[in-house]
Amino acid sequence: MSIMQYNGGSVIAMVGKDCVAIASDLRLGVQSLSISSNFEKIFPVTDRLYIGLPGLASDVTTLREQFRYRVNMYTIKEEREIEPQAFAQLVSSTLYEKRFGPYFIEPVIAGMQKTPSGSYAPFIAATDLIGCLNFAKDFVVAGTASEKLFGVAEGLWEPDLEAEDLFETISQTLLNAVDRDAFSGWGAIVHVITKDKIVILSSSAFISPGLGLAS
Amino acid sequence: MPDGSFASHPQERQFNPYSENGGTILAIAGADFSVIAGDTRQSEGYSIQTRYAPKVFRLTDRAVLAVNGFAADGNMFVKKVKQRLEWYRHAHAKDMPLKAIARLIQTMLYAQRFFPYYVYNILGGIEEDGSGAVYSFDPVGSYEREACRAAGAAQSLVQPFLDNQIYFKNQLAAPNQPHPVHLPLSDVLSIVIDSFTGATERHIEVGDGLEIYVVLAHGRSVQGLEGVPGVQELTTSGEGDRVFVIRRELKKD
Amino acid sequence: MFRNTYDSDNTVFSPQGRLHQVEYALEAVKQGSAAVGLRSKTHAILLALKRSTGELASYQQKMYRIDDHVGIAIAGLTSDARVLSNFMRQQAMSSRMVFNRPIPVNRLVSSIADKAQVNTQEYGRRPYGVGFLVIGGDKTGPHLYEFSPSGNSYEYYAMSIGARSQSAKTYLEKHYESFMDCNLEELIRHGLHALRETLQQDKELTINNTSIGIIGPVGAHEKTAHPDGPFRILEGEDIEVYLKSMTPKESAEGAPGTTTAADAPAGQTGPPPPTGDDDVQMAD
Amino acid sequence: MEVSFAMTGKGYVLLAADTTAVHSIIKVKTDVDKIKELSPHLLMAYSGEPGDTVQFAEYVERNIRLYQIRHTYPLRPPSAASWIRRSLAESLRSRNPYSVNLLLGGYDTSTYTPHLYWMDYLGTLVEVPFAAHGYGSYFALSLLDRYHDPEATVEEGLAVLRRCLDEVSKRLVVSPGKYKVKIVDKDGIREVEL
Amino acid sequence: MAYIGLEVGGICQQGSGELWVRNSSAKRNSNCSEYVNRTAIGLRVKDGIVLAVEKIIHSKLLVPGANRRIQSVDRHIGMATSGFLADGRHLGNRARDEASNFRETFRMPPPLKDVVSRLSMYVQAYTLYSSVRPFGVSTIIGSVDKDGPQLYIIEPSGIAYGYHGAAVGKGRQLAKTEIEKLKLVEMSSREAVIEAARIIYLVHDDAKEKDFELEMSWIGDETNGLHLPVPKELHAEAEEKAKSALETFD
Amino acid sequence: MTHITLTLCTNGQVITRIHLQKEYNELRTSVLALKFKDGIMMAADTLASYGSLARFKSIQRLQPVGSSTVIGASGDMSDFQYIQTLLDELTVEEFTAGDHHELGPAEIHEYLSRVMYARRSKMNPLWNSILVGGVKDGKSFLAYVDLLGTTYSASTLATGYGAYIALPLLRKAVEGREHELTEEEARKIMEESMKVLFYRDARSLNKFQIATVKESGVTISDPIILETAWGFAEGIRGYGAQTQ
Repeated sequence: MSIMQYNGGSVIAMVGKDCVAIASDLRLGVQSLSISSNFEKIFPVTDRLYIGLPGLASDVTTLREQFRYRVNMYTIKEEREIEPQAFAQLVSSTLYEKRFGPYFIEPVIAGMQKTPSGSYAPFIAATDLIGCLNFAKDFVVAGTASEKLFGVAEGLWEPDLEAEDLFETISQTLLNAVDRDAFSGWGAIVHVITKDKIVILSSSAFISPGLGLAS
Repeated sequence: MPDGSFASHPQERQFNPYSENGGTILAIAGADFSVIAGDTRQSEGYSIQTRYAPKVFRLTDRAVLAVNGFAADGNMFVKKVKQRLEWYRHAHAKDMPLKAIARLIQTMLYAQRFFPYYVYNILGGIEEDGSGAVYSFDPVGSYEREACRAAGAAQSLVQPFLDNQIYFKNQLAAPNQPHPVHLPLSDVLSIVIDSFTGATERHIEVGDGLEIYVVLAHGRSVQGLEGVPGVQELTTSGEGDRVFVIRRELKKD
Repeated sequence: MFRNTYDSDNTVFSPQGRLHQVEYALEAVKQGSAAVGLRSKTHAILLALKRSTGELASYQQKMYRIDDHVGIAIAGLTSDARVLSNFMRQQAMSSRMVFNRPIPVNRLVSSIADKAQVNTQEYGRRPYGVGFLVIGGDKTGPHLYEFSPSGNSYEYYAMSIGARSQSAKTYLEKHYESFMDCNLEELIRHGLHALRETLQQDKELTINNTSIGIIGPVGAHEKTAHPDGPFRILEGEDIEVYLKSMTPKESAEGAPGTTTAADAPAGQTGPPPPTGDDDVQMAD
Repeated sequence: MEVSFAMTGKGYVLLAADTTAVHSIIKVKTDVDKIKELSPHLLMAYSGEPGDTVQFAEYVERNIRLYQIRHTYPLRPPSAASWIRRSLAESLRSRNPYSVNLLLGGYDTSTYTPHLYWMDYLGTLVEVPFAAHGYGSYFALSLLDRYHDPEATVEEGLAVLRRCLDEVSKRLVVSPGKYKVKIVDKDGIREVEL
Repeated sequence: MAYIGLEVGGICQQGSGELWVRNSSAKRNSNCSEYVNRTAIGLRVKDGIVLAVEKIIHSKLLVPGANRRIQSVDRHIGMATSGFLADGRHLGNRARDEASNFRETFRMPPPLKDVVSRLSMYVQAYTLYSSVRPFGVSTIIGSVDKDGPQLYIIEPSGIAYGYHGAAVGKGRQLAKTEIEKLKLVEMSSREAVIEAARIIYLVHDDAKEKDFELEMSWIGDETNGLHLPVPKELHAEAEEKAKSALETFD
Repeated sequence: MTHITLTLCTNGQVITRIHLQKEYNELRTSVLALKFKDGIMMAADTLASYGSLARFKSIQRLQPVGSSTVIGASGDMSDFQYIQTLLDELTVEEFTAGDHHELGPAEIHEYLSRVMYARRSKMNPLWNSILVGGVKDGKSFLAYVDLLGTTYSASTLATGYGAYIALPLLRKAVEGREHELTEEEARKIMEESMKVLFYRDARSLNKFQIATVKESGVTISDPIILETAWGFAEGIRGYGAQTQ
């Protein structure tokens, strides 16, 4: 078994109309044994930017702390908030630093990018565990359920979804994908980001009963 | 070898009797119909061997079998199933019922338990009671009847999508409006096409062409098929269940 | 029954160079109810008279499907027919398995003929007690063959075997030149007329005692069937329309009178000609 | 085989660890205390590679103590957990990583809440209502899924713990004989006899 | 019926020591038209072999040309039998097996003499045991192999001789007489076809017997060494000439 | 070349291992085939190598079977020769039947597939990749079968390295134009592809044959020797040892 599957977990991000969403499951396991149903892998970077870190749980925490540190340093030095674009590059270079002894994480980034005109445009990106960036226009996925996420997202996603619809789409995509993945599940959390509001919903808020999710 | 010779460092050539030829199949059962589909690409590694190698086969006027995995095993298996069905016709002067075919397939697969046919089978068709049915099998014959199933290279892409769209998994039904148990044919066809375009988009081994077989129960109208371009009927006798095939192009990259 | 010094086993020639066991086997065929086969440019058909042992019994099956392109009608021992037809099915299937082609009909017929020959030559065996009419279609068109227990097989334009088949043969010989251009319905009518000749005086063809086997494109009265026209057997209600199309016997054009001439050529030493519809007995 | 359990209750955290020291197929000792008292309100049950365990536990113990000496107050449980995790994570990618799994139970005297952390040798850290390490986890976690109550009294908590220990001794081939059980709550740490 | 006491299955020995097999096998030719064909001849000429048989049409319902009586044993070997048709096929199958086995073993086309020697041993074996009867056929087998044109007759007894011209079956005496008149070693295959047709027409007893069909095949330079039916045009020409020769003969 | 290990065991105990070595004469290079207006065309060079040794330089790898089929093989030479004798046996059988039911390319391919699959199922494969092509009854046929019994058909096919180097060229030139291409055009495409193959595949030869099957029958050309020029190699920079 690959180290990428040791703890399990999956993340997906999607683009909507003037909004983005990022969602993950909440499981933490040791191979097939589930340890926790409340292990978050999505972290805020700024008010308009989130990062999801599926992969080895130890590196989830390590990288989260690493990124927090580097973003703080950036903020102090630049005296401004980091933009998603720049952050994606930061993620990429951080991972590539460890090219030959990598962190076992495949980050997913979602945020609202400030445009030259002053408005905000949806931004998503993902990288592999050594920092190869993938800027997608529709959705990005990572983690043990990534194939399933791709499949469902390909079927459900459409361009220009309003925030409510994007929320529904990403939720359905995530839930149906993790239900077919032994290493993901046990609850979910969804973040919908618009230019002026962030909505966070965790599993108990929207999951229908009887799915065998965490109590 | 530095001197360019092979003699001092011979290659061990271990024979592996199996290969994987990509592609994906799926089947969905309706109330009085069944849809069985597969893409037509055959590949090995990163090479596309051909853009048209059928994986879905009409067995009788009421049964269609899709096979996916190692193509040589698959073709041989289908051939053997067809011959067994021919013997059944000789003995009983009628076609074998669907559930009997399902059991036959399990027996034939399990007979090869220790040198298995490396194929995933999905059998679709109409039961004797007129209901649409799908049976899915693993390579050594474990099987069950289901409402829908995907298998093959893009199984993990398609199956959760079908869970959502066919079984309404994770969808809350509106009060007093339970989810339908069976979908109409036109909906099912759209879901099948969406599944394959999705799989083609995200899986390198899926694409080129799509063959959708539709089996209609005896007496059912062709509602849902009319107006579909390029439908071809494959039924051989006039008064039983009916088989149709729809062919579509998929992306070739 | 008359016994002959040279008839007790099949490894002995008679001084006339004949094999009596084989000739007796041919008699077994003549005891079976009649079957008729004929062909046109487009179709080959079989017609057979099914027998029933009594009111309570069903009718004996006379026709077997071998493959989509081959079917047979039998006369004689049904159990022998089953062995041979099964063999033919295996051969047909093996051709499809190995070459993915329908087995050439002539080869199929030869294969059972060769099998039958062995039984005329070796001690401890008996010749098969059954004869076949085989129809088949391939790229050279429809064919009709006769197979007999002697191990012989011939291709014919038309032929009949079984009880009183000579009468049918007489009819066929009289009309065969016209068969080539017949459509399916006309061909079947000819076949029924020929088959009728084999009936006992008080009997007639009914939907219960008649089977029709067809190879060739679907006919006007057929409700179902594949456009390619694979071998199919019509029985019961389906054949009523054909029976109705027959010309009544008295006025039947050119039909030979009410002859029930014996099949065996005069002067032949051997068992007496069959007299009734009795079941075939291995020894009297 | 090493087994350790922990669970939270109303205002306390309960930790239990077996007391055996094993070498090869031999039980060397049966009265080992594998639950370190890191600070007045912080307990740490450790298991893993013999040698690494004690070495690392003492390293943690000294550093937590040092923090208390330097700052006059001890690290609160979340901070302690974070510091220990980082030690393990850094160790993991070093030339000679520690192979130690931990359960960290503490009582936060400023927020009056109990905290329990599950941590493994990879540096995986997660706060949980109950936890286990070793083969015992395969039996205990399902029991705790069913019976754990974060509002349970100490007696109730101990009853649940007993269920876990009983199940292990009943079903686990290599079950340890004795356990040491410790509780941390607002009053500090105390050992409980089962 | 003087022989009865001596008969044991297929082994029937006369007081003189001659195998009874041959006698009774010879007899079958004169009786029982149903499973017999009449005369078969073979000509070995300068550049090839010609085989011809007189095929009795026992029913007018038979499809002309469909029931072939001359068999191919290998690409370059043909055989014609006279006697029981089914026995002839049995022997043909055996001959093909022998040829194929030779090919498998030596990876070359079998010389005729090897096939004949194997086949005649097989035929002979059927005269040895009470459990089998002898073959009711006389066989003419011909080939153009590495040593040029070859022609043999295999008798039911298993005896096999090489010939320049061969005739078996009912009309063999007359046919032999006719063949003996020919200068076979100087003759081309094409000429031989004409002669063969003439002889078959000649030996056929029009008055007493049913209709017949002439079947001919050849091997040689004309066929690229393959055993093939005589082409339609040549066949028609030969038949035409045979018929007119018959008239002059009369 | 392959090592075969025979292991002798008694009661599960390994007594001894005998190591055998089989030297293979390999038909390692490619066979190319395409469909054109009037039939199919197939090409293969005449090399059988022995490891890196070009052992036999005028081996015919294209073989007619009956009057409407041609097969082309790459892989083990002795296995291919065995297949040739099988097919010869088969054609003799068909010939002696003499009933105008000749086996066409589709039937030959099916037969070969059965043979190859049966042998792989015995874990004793015939180590070849074979292309089967032909025309019969107005239908042209082109298909592949290999040591696993895997089969497929397409309007352009290639075995060995040809599947990587020549097939893309063939597909580009042929796909969608199967019914327009003349024999001359087809031959040009074939020669061009063989040339590219020779330049790029180290274990190939600039001597090859082209087989054509049309309704009129099978023709196999005499060996064609390609004119090739290697002068350009001088000017190439950036490969291998020569990096300047």
